[in-house]
Amino acid sequence: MKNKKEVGMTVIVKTITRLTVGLILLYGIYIVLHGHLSPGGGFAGGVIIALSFIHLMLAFGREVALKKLSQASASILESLGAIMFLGIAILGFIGGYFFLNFFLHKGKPFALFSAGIIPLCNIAICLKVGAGLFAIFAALVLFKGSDEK
Amino acid sequence: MELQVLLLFMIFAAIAAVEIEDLLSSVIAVGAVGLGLSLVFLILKAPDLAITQLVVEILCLIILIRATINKDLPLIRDGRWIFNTFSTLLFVALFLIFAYFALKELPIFGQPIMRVAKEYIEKGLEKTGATNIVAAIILDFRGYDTLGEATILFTAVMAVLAVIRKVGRINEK
Amino acid sequence: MLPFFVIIPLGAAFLISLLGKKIKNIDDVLANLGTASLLAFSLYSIILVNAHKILVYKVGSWVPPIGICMVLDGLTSFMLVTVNLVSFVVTIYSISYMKRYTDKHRFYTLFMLMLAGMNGIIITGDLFNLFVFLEIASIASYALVAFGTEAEELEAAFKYAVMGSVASSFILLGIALLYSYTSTLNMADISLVLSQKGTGLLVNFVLVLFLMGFGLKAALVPFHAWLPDAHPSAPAPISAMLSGVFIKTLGVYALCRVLFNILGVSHNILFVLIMLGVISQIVGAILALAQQDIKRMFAYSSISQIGYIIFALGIGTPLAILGGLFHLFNHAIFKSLLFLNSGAIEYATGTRDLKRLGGLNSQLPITGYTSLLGSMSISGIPPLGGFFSKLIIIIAAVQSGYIGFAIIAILVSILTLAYYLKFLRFTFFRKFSETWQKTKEVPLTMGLSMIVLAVICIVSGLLITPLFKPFLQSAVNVLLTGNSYKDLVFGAIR
Amino acid sequence: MNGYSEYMLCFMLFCIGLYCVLRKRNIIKIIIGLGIIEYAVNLFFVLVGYRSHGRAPILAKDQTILNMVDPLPQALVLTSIVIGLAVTALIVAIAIRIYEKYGTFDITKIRRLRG
Repeated sequence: MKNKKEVGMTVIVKTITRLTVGLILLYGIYIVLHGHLSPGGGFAGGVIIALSFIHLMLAFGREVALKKLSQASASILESLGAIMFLGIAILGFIGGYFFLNFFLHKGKPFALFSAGIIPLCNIAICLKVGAGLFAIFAALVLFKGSDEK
Repeated sequence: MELQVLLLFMIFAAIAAVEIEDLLSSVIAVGAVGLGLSLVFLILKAPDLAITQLVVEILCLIILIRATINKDLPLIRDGRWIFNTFSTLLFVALFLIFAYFALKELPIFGQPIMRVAKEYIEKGLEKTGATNIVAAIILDFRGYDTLGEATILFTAVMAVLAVIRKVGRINEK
Repeated sequence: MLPFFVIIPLGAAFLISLLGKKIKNIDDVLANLGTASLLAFSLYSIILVNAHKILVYKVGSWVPPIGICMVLDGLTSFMLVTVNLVSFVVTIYSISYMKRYTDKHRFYTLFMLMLAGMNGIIITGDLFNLFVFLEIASIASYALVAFGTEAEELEAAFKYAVMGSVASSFILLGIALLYSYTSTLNMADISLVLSQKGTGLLVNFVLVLFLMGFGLKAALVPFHAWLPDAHPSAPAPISAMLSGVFIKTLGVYALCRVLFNILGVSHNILFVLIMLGVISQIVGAILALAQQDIKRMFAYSSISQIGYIIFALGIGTPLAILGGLFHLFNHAIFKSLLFLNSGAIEYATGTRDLKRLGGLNSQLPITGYTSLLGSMSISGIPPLGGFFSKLIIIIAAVQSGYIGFAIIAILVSILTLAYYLKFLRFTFFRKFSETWQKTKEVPLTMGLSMIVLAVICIVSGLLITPLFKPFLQSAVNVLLTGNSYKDLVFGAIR
Repeated sequence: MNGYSEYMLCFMLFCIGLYCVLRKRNIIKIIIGLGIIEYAVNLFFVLVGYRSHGRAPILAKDQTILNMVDPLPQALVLTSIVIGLAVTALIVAIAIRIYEKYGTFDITKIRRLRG
């Protein structure tokens, strides 16, 4: 940490981060997609995805992480997730009710593509949660960064 | 039995978190409470919650540590407001005694009434197609709540971004 | 059509946050369109209530104890009209006022989210759903209080956020206890189960928790410490929203719904409400008298007027409830008018200190005369609206035998007149001060919104005339029906 | 007390958090207290829905499960956890700004407002 040029943590941490960050991301996506079959769901998965980016930011410094997902695009993704979720809710009106699970065939139980709107909602929530929490964290860290200088 | 032990562990960790003077240790002690809670959720057969609690706990810890660390904080000692402490303790004690007698009227632990929940368990799969009943509830039966939940997170993001602005007002001149 | 009360503000909020930075002025347009359409919908809801008496909307077509339902009855539509009327005027006002702040689109986003939260609280028929929307509104308001990001504003927001979160925890704990006892979350269903099972100590405990929680949100006196800091710190439109409708929706409306329609009121609880109301009246009025900051004075005045409303509801006779709800409407109108006036004064002169102001009436005629009207209405000068509502409350108190409290209410009303006269004299009608010679009248939209509210102030006395009385009366009836609310809801489902 | 000890322990946790919020002077400690209150309320909700020897509310293939725990409180607590996270994030943001403006986390020194 003494060397100012070196951003982020030590080489060991960086190497391990490089190996694990993809796995964490994948695990988050898995949890989101299987939210209607097994424990987890959009929220937990979204937090895990956000954590993978936060992991990057902690290990490599904020520039690297923000290059992968900038704050502005996180903000846009978040709004998109929110609108998507609201849109799914409004689409229920085609069946006559707000928030109706409008798929007539709910699919086979235990299959990945089943349960009507539930997986779609999970994806929307995941987008929202992941992008939103990353935006919060980036805002807090960036604020602190500018504070120290 | 292990439930009581875990709960006692959480209580001790909470007391530690409240009373330790060093802020970093205090934050870590809260992390212990959160992890204990995650385990308790697992024992209480709530795997969804255990996962969520765990990841949220990690995130909370990171945020709190970012807020507290790197600041040369002077130790803040509580003043000797004896009257204040006494009245707070009195209030807490009264609250606990009142709660003790009120809780007697609840159904005993381990035997919930499950008036509405029966419907979810019996008809959940058939009506929604989801095998995870909790997912079926949060996204279908009570999806409107989850819309509110998602909105809360959105609100929090907007709120943090609004509060963190450097310049709030445009100067007149 | 009921879900639109939530869909419109939510959709507007999401769209504003998405497009606000890219397209100029789209935030003004979207926010004003949103609130205008909400006002239209809420006016239409009066007609619906007249025709059907009660409407239940099943979200996702799930029958209520299983799913969430929305309920439209007299009280709901009354609150919807109040909230959306004030919010519409406030958004018009914000067009010019918020130019002084950075990040206007974020302001509008949070504003619409707060509005969505309030509308959600009002129309929901589910206890946990009420909590969720209460949190949306609260979190948005914490951030809006700190919107100026100056030291005082942050401090006030922190205080407010901590106390608000504790209040929310109390409410959630109460909901958890009720859920364990009744095993359902639908308000009507809880009421049904409670009437079968009987009420004991547990229900009283829940009641205390709710009273603490909602009382904190309503800033009743033992729990009022956050309000005099938080309300003045916010930007003027937000102060108007917070004092005008926010504390009434989150505090008074939610408390009424829970106490009267779900848990059922007993004599003791009503007496507690009366005592809380009377103490709030006295403390708020006395503290307001000592203030030098305009907005702080108004904030303390809000505590005092909330005291009137709670006092009236605590008396519990039909006439008293009528007076209480009527005063709620009036207070929403004139308190938001006064806060908008204080914002206009601050906009024109840059200060809120009574000692430094003076003789502004010739410079700011619109602000001056509208605040004259607002002040006279709140102090109960006939023939303005505030006079009638206070008169009804006092008559009702005398009728039910609370003569001592009625005298206190009259005395507090005189105190109110005193501090509003102080405000008017120091700002507008004192000797002309040289400092403010160059001040200009505020922009058109700000003036327009103040005039609209002042006109409503004048005509709101008409609400108790036979022509408009059904509007108030249907709201009163909902509270009077008490526990048979459940029969109405279940009747509407079938 | 039999059968109610879990509830009482949970309420004690709630009271520790309450004591922390009411009594402590450090902003971070107050945030911690709020967190503990949040945990206690969530825990209480889940305790209320537990059924002795119950199973998790997830269906398995080729099995009919009769003794599931109450799934509704779990769904509600999921929402409540998110609310706790949102509130914590916002309050931490405000606290960081307060630190920047006043240079301290001690609330007795942050008293620019009267009353």
